[in-house]
This record gives sequence, structure tokens and C-alpha cells, in this order.
Amino acid sequence: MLRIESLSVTLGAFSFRDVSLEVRENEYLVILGPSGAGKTVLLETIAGIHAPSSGRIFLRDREITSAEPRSRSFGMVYQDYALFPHRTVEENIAFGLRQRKVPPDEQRALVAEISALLEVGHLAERYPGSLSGGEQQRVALARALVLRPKVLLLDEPLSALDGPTRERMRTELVRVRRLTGTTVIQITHHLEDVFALADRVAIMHEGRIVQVGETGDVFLHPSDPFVAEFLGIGNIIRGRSSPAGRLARVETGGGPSFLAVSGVVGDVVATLHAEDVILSEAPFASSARNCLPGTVTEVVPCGSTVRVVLDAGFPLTALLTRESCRELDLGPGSRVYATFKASAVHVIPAAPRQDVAAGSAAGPEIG
Amino acid sequence: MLRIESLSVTLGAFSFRDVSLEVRENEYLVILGPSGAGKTVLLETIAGIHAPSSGRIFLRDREITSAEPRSRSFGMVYQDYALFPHRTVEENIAFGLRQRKVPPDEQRALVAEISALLEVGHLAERYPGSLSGGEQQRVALARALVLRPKVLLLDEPLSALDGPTRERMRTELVRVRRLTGTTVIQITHHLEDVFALADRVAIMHEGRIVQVGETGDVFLHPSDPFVAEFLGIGNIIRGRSSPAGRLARVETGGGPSFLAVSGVVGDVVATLHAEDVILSEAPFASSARNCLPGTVTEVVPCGSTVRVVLDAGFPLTALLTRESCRELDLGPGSRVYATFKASAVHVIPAAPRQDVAAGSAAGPEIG
Amino acid sequence: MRRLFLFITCLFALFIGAALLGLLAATPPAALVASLASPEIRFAVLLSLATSLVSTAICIALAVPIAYALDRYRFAGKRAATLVLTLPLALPPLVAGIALLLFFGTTPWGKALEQAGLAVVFTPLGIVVAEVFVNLPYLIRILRSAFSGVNPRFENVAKTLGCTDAGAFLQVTLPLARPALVAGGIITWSKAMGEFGAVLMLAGATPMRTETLPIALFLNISTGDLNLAVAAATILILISLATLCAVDLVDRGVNVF
Amino acid sequence: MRRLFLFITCLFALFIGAALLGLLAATPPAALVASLASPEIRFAVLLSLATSLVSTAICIALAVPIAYALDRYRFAGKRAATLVLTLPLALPPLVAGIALLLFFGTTPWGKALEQAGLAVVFTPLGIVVAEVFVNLPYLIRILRSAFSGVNPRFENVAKTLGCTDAGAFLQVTLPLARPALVAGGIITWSKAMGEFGAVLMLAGATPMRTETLPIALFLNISTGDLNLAVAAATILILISLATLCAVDLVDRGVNVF
Repeated sequence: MLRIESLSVTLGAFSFRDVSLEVRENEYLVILGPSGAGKTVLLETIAGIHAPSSGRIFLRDREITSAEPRSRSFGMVYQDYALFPHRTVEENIAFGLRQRKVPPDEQRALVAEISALLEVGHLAERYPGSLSGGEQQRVALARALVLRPKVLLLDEPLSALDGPTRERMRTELVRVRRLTGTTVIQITHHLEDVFALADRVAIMHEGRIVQVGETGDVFLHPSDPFVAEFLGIGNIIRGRSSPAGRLARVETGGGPSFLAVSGVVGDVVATLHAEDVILSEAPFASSARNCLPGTVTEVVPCGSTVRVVLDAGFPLTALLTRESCRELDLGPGSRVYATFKASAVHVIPAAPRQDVAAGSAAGPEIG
Repeated sequence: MLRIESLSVTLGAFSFRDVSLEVRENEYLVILGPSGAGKTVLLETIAGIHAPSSGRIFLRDREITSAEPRSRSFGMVYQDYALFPHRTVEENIAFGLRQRKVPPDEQRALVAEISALLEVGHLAERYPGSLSGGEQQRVALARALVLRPKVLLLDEPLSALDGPTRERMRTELVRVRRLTGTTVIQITHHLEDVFALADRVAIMHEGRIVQVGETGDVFLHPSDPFVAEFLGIGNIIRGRSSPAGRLARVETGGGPSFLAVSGVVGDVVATLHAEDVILSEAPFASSARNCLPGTVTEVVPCGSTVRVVLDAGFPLTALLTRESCRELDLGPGSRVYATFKASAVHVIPAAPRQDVAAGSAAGPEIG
Repeated sequence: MRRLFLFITCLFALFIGAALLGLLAATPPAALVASLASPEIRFAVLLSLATSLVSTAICIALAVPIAYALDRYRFAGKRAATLVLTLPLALPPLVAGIALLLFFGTTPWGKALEQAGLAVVFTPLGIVVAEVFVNLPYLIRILRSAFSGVNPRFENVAKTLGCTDAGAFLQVTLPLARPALVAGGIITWSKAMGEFGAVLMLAGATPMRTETLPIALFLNISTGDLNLAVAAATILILISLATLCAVDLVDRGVNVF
Repeated sequence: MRRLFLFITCLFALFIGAALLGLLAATPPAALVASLASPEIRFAVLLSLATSLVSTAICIALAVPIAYALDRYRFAGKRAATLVLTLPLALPPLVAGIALLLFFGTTPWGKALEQAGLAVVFTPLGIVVAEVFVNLPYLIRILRSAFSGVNPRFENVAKTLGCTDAGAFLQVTLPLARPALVAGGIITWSKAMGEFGAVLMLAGATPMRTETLPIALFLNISTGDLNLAVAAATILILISLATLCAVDLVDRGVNVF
């Protein structure tokens, strides 16, 4: 429904170049990238605040590259909410309706409806300065949604909130989105947002989109080491890959080797989710193709799970529940075996690709 | 070694009252609380920057309540590091030695030694403005540690860093602390810091210390609902408790009841870690005393784990691995059984206590 | 250190207070009241009020668009325009006055204006022109800093909600800059009431014609009529005090002087 | 909207430019050079330089502790002290001058100073006093805002590292406020060079005795010697331009006027 074709913008210190994206009707697209990667500028350019230096934007096949922001019918919610501080909550929500000269009766009805949906009706007479972060957030959403925008643009909507509020607002976003069915583009630097909200995810790095795809796909098959590291995949191992039957053998510098389901040969980066590594006191018979001995160097509890780092010739991280860790009685110096499936290892060529490649290196599931 | 007796300070909008704390020799004490809870002011008062309105501070039994900051020999590292921007890294680190009129030769030797320990030797000629967050952090630590402070005061040292750097610096803190053996007081609002670093933890809320204790104790036995919520314990259930043999039965409003190991009777708040709830398709025989049927209402993937919310008469959250969730084939509407041990339920009287109570409600381990 | 610094602070504050109170006590109260009621002082008050209000209105009308343009727009020559528009701040008002005198008195444009009935040199109109020239850059500076304090995201959001550029400016940025606008207007008026050097040069010091309050002070000191001079000075001090208090009430955050 | 706003901006910038260039072109270059070399202008330049440098040094010595006290300390009467120390900013210099004239000319303290050999009224010393009185509050404002921009945590850390209060101030805060100190010093000096109203009142306009550059401009306009007046004005314009450029170089963030 919204198509962006090789858009480039430079604005002071922020810039992005050659960004192409397609957003489908009713889709929730999350753009993930480190802070300061020009994500807000991208969103503002889509909204029509900045004129791109090149590239085009289409909305339902109508070109809107140089249309005025007010004629695009996009809703925008900033990270700092940008509620008008000199107007009450009700006036904030009705602002857009007043610009459109909607009759006062109808204004009231529409404001009441969206206020009920977002549970901000009781705040109508308050000023934004007196609201909590979560309340401001909901008012900003109401102000954008009351105009029934074709696309809702969310600029890191959760990152100004503290832990529990963030969790609540995330659930709220899911609910509101389900009820209104709006197409959403959200930018974020929080991985959790992607899992909880996104239909598809685009990873942005240094002003470029490096990978776009279904959320699960991107998580399982990152297209380059930056994506893998950014997605918090526990193990990123450099090595050389050579064919080994239907699989590939990855040799690490001087250390042991392991098998992967891959056709990539040469210098590679292998990624392996920490939770896909099983630890045991003795090797055990299983369908998993890799079993390496190692020595525990570090045990770091993280809430309900424990991160265990092994020296297996190279550093290997496993994620265990507190329970398992207690049962195995792990501590620095413990000798254990690390078991993982060849299909859990994802292999990327070591020179990062510059093109957009979504889930291209997917292999068949072999245990 | 450091004893704080009912310290109160008011400083503009920030204040705390009646704070008592004892820090032992070589201990790592983490003070955990929401942002803006007056934690930095507390640290600055300990350092001698602000005069308390009442209360006393003792260092190794010598009263230092009104001693000058420079005579306390405490090291301070701020969240924003506060490196002197007009001096090089080397001059920053040597600053304290110069004030003490240490001979230049000795200064150079001491700076070199601490720079090597913190791996900032190669930055000596650079200015702080050109350093990354992690580098600034290490330089600030070096500047404080080169004077061999009796106590190191850390003001949210990791919260200005991004994910991977934070992880690295946390490991670094553990290493440096092991090598120097300094007594440390750190304030933070990140739970992870507590697990990774703290010997003991103090929870601060609205200018008061609400609980102090060994980290594991506090996590398993929070003394009031605020602590429980802040510690991210997944289930906080309000109900009424009545004696049931050696255990207590907690009745939720109109809904089902469950057993807990507790002597507390009356209106209570029961806490239950989400990872202590086991889900299954059918009830199964086990030593766990509670088994409730429920309907799945929400399945939220969070990285390597999945948060499943049930309606079991009251909302009940369970934390599963992605693997288990896939095996059970859970989705909204699935009917499952939730099993948890009576000893996993921790019961707190519903009216939050105002006194400091560390691990007081601990019960014996009964399966 | 604290004691020494506070001692210096109090010392100088006391000196200022003593000098101003001494001025107020310089003439017997009865003579002061008589002087305040004299036709000359009454004329000076009315002329000062009229010219300062007109010049303040002109300053606001010009400073709002100029300050907004300098804060928000990027355009060729912005740096040069900023420098030129700042220059009168660094210029002694006396020099500004002589430049205006030569501009309106000797150039063809000045002569053309005079023939069109807009005589500036040695007329009350000259007072207005001198006040605008000297005070406009101050007001631009105040408003520019106020506009730069208004988050541009407010206008961005207003535009996505259906506003034109002008609509977003008038409905969001201008109302949010109102404290600075009010405080800046007060200060501009107060400075216009007290302007001396530029008015002296461009409008001259003709008794009962271009005699504003500061000119009345100057003329009467020159002729040795201390009572009338002190009367004019007293009014000006009271205006300064009232200005300070009013600005303090409107917004303490505005950096107006 | 953008076009209208930019049009107004350029129009007024051009007007300022035209007025100042017109002044520089008002006399034939040869006459200007001759006037610049005249004994009267040479005396005025030297007197202005000497008095402005002395008054700037005094302003810096007083403004540093006062600005620091007003920014960092809490003390009883702080609000009143701030108001009194801000008052001269809102006061026309002419009024400040007459207040000083009465203070040093008619009060017992002033008479005592005169008998001690420190005659202020109608002397070059009066020029220095008038300049300090008028300019000190400006410098206090600049330095206060500079000090408030220096993170107090720097001093806190310096103290835990072994500094006394004074040590932390001298080794950390003062060096970090240096751009504002330099820019503020330049601006104070420039304002002192151009001060007219207060100097006219306190030191008088005695040719070849208290004749600073602005006084020379005023005296020569009064006697109709346009060439000498334009010469003085030209020097003052060049000083203003140089000041602006110097401040721009030192630190663009300092809000000096």
C-alpha cells in the first residue's frame, strides 16, 4: 500500500540513503536499528516533513513524494509524544478535527469514541504536563488515530517509558491495532518490540536498510554479522567453511570444528542462538550432530535464566534455566559437553553483503 | 565498615529520609530503585557533597558526617562520568594524585598501573569528548581507583551505555572489583546489575530503603508488593489467606484457591515467579501441591523465552522456552493445566509494611 | 571562598541600591511633586509614551517574522544577515543615531521621504525611527531564542494533523512563545522610554518638541534645573523597576536583557 | 509564509547595512584620514582605550565572584540581590550617570573620597566608574549563564579527588567557562569604548580632558564639525564590527548581547 523507492535524505548530521521499503495493507512493520541511525528522519520524510533529495514515495499507487504533510493523511506519534502543552487533552485530540472543520458535535462524538478506546476519557480537562508517560502516550495515539490515518507512524513509542509501563503500553498497542486495523510503521531500537508487535521487520544500519523480512525469518537467518549481533544472537563465530557431505564443516582458528546446514564455502561467520546449546555432564546419544567438550569460564544469572560461557576452543555461550544450572551444579572450571544441531547453526559469508537479502540462506531442517 | 544512621536530606525536588545502611568491608552493595528516587543525592551525601539535615555517617567507627569530601577518601563515578573535558585522559586520571602533591615520577607510575588494569593506556593523550561511552566509563573508574579509595561510589554506571557495551562493562566491573578488592556502593535501576554484581541489595522507593538483604533472599522473599513488582516477579495475586494444615490456603476473589507455605493470615499479596509455573495438556502426578486448569489468553515471545498468560480464574503468567511452547502447541484459547509448588508461592501481608524487613517471610522448602 | 564571594556580591548590590536611593532622595519631596506636575515633564511623559508604544508595536511586527526566519529557515546569506542584524547590538546608540541622521538627512531616499511628508530628522517621527533601529535587534534576539526553545516537532505534528505552515506557526509555536513575546515587548517599551543617544542625534533636543524624558533630563541638567532633572530620572527609575518586576512575573526563564 | 518572512528579514538587514555604509561614505576619504590624525581624535582614542581597559579589568574581577555566587550558592536575600544587580540593565545609562553624579558629588562618602584624592565627578576616573557601573551587570549575566552551563558534578568529583572548594572552582569550573569569560571581556570592553550617557553625566564633556570617542562625536556634532564626528563614529563602527567577529570566533554559543 505504501511504497518507498530508493529514498535519500541528508539533514544536518542525520542521513539515510537509498532506502526502499514496501508496506502492505494492515501490516505492522517495525524498523529496528541502533539509536541515532537516522530512523526518525526517515519517518519524518515519509510523513512529508522533509523533502527527500532523491527517491519517490507512493501511497496506493499515487505518488506523494512532494505532497504536503496535511494531505497525506498519515498519523505521527513521536517518542516524546509532542503533545501541545498549552492545550488540554481534549483539545489535543480534537486538534486535527478542528483543522478539518468537522462540526463541533461530530468532533465531540469522535473524540469521545477514541478516548474511550484508549481509556483517556477521564483526562479530558487535564494538561499534558500533568500526565504520566503512559497517559501521554495514549493521548498522542488518540490524537493521531481520531483522524483514521491511512498509515500510523510511530517513533520509538515505548522507549521513553519505564519497565512495567512499557510492557503495558506494548500490550495496549497490540490491542488498539487489532481494533483499528491501521497500517503501522514503527521504529525502535528495542528487540522486544519486534517480537511483540511486528509482522515484518526491517533492520537499519548506518542509514541503510540491511535486511527486511518476516520477523521469524530474520531472527533465524540474519543476512550479515551486524544483524546477528544486533538481534542478540548469543554466538557469532568466525571460521572457514568447507563442504562435508550434504552439510558444511566450519573450522575455527586452530580450535575444533562443527557441522552446519549450509552451502556457503570460504570465510564465514556462523551464528548460533545461545538457547539452542544444550549442556550436559557427559556426551549423550542424540540426533544433534555437534557435541564439543569445554570448560565453563563464566556463569551470569539474568533474571530467570543463566548465561553460561564455555571455552570450547572458542568462546561458546549457552542459555539455561536457573533450574538446569542448579542441577548441573555449574561454576567456573566445570567440564561439560555442549550439544547443538547442525541446523541450528546459521552460516553467513564473512564479507558483509551490501544488498538487501531477506532470509536467503535458509536451509532445510536436518536434526 | 561504612555505617549510615537514619540519614535525611532534602535538596530541591529530591529528598530521602531516615536511610540506614551498613556496608561491610569488601562488599558490593547495590541500591536498586526507580529513576528519580533520590538515589544520586544519597550517594552524593555519602561522598560529602551535601550536608544531611539529620543522621550520621561512620567510616570504620570514625564519624565523618561533616568531614570535607576530600578527606573521606571515597571514589565517585557518575552516570555521565563527569570527566574533565578540558584535560586529557592522562591528566584526568592523574588529577587526584596532583592534588595530593604526589611526586611526578610516582604519579606516572601509578597512572600507568591503573591504566593498564583498566586497559585505557592507549587513550592517554585523547580528550574525553572523543571517547566512546565504555572508554569514558573505564577512564572515570581509573580516575577514582588510582587513589585507592576506601569506598567506591558508582552512580548508575551502566545505564548510559548501549546493550553490548553494558554487558562488557558489567563483566569489567566484576573483574576490576576482584583485582582491587574495593568496597563498592552502586545505585541502579536495572535488575540485571543486581544479579550480576551485588553481594547484597537495598531496594529504595520514594526516598526510603524498603528492604535490604542478600540478593537471593530479597528476590525469593520480597517484603512488600512494590519490591515484588520492581523485581519483575511475574505473578502478583491479591487474595485472602487462611491456615490449611501446615500450609496456608490463598483464596482469590470468587476464583480458585491455591496453597502456599506461609503463616501469614488475612488479606495478602501472593507472588509467584513466572518461571516456576509448569504448563501441561493434562494434569500429572507430582509433588507440586497446586494444579489449576486455565485457558491461554496471550502468547508473547520475548527473545529466547515465551510469556504465556492464562485465565485460571485470575490472570496467571508462565514463562516457557520457545521449545516447550512449540511442543505444547499453545495459542490463545488452548486449555492447559498450570502446576506450581506451594513453596514457590511467597505470601506478603496486603498492607505494605513500612519497616525494613529483610527476608523475614522465608519458609522451609516443601515440595 | 563562599564568604568572600558573597561579601563582594552584597557590597556591589548595596552600592547600586545606595546610588539609586540617593537619587530619589536628592530633592525635597514637595519640589519633586511640583516638578512632576510641570508642563515640561508632562509633555515629556506624553511624548515618551506615544513614541515608545508606536515603536514597540513596529518592533514586534518586524521581530516575529525575522526571528522565526533566523531560527527555523535555512537560506543563502543567513550568516551575513544574522551578523548585520546583530550589529546594532554592538553599536553605541549615539553612532546609530548619527548614521540615521546622515541617512535621512543627506541621502536622496531621505530627501524623498521628507518631500512625501515623512520628515524624520529633528521630528517626533525621528524618535520612533531611532527607537526601532536600536531596539529591534534586542527583540529579535529574545524571540529567536524563544522560538528555538519550542520543539519543532510540535509544528511537524500539527502539519500531519492538517495545518498549513502558517497555521502550525500561529496555532502552536507563537502561543508557546508568548511569555517571551510579552516579556520582550515590555522590555522593548522600557528601553524605548529610556533611549537617549540615538534620539539625541536623529531627533535633536528641542524643548517641548522632541523632548522625551531622557532628553528632558539632559536639557535640565545642562541648564542647572536639578529638580526637573531629578523628576525625569525618578520616573525613569520607577519604569525600570516596574519593568523588572513585570518581566519577573511573566516568565523568569526569559533572558531579556 | 517563508517568502514573506525572508523578505522582511532581508529588507531590514539591507536598511541597517545602508545606514552604516552611508555613514562611512559621508565624508571624502582624505578629510576622514586627516580627521583621524587630528590631536583631538588621537586624545579621544587614547583616553577611551585607557579607561575602557581599566574598567574591563575591574568588571572581570568583580563579575566572576558575583556571577558564581548568584549561580551556585543559596543564601538569604538572593532574590533581592539578583534583582538589584539586574536593575542597571533596565536603567537608561543617562539615569545611572545622574545617580552616580549625585552619589559622588553631594553625599558625604563622595566628598570623603574627593578629599582622599579620588575625585570622580568630571574627571577621567569618573569615566571608569561610570563604565563599571553600567557594564558590570551585563558581564555578571553572561558569566552567570556560563557557570550554570558547567555541570556541578565536575566540582563534586574534583572535591572527592582532593580539591578544596576554591581549588575545584579554579581548576575545573573557571577553565570550562573560559570562552564566556573571553567573549564577555571583549564585549565589556567594546561597550565601555562606546558608553555615552553615563559618562556624559558623571565625567562631563570637557574637550581634551574627559573627551572619549563618543563624547568627541557629540561635541563635534554640536559644534558642526561633521568630519571629526564622522571620524569618531567610523572608529566606533569598526570596533563594533571587530567585536562581533571576535566574539563569533571565540564562541558562538555565548549569548553576549
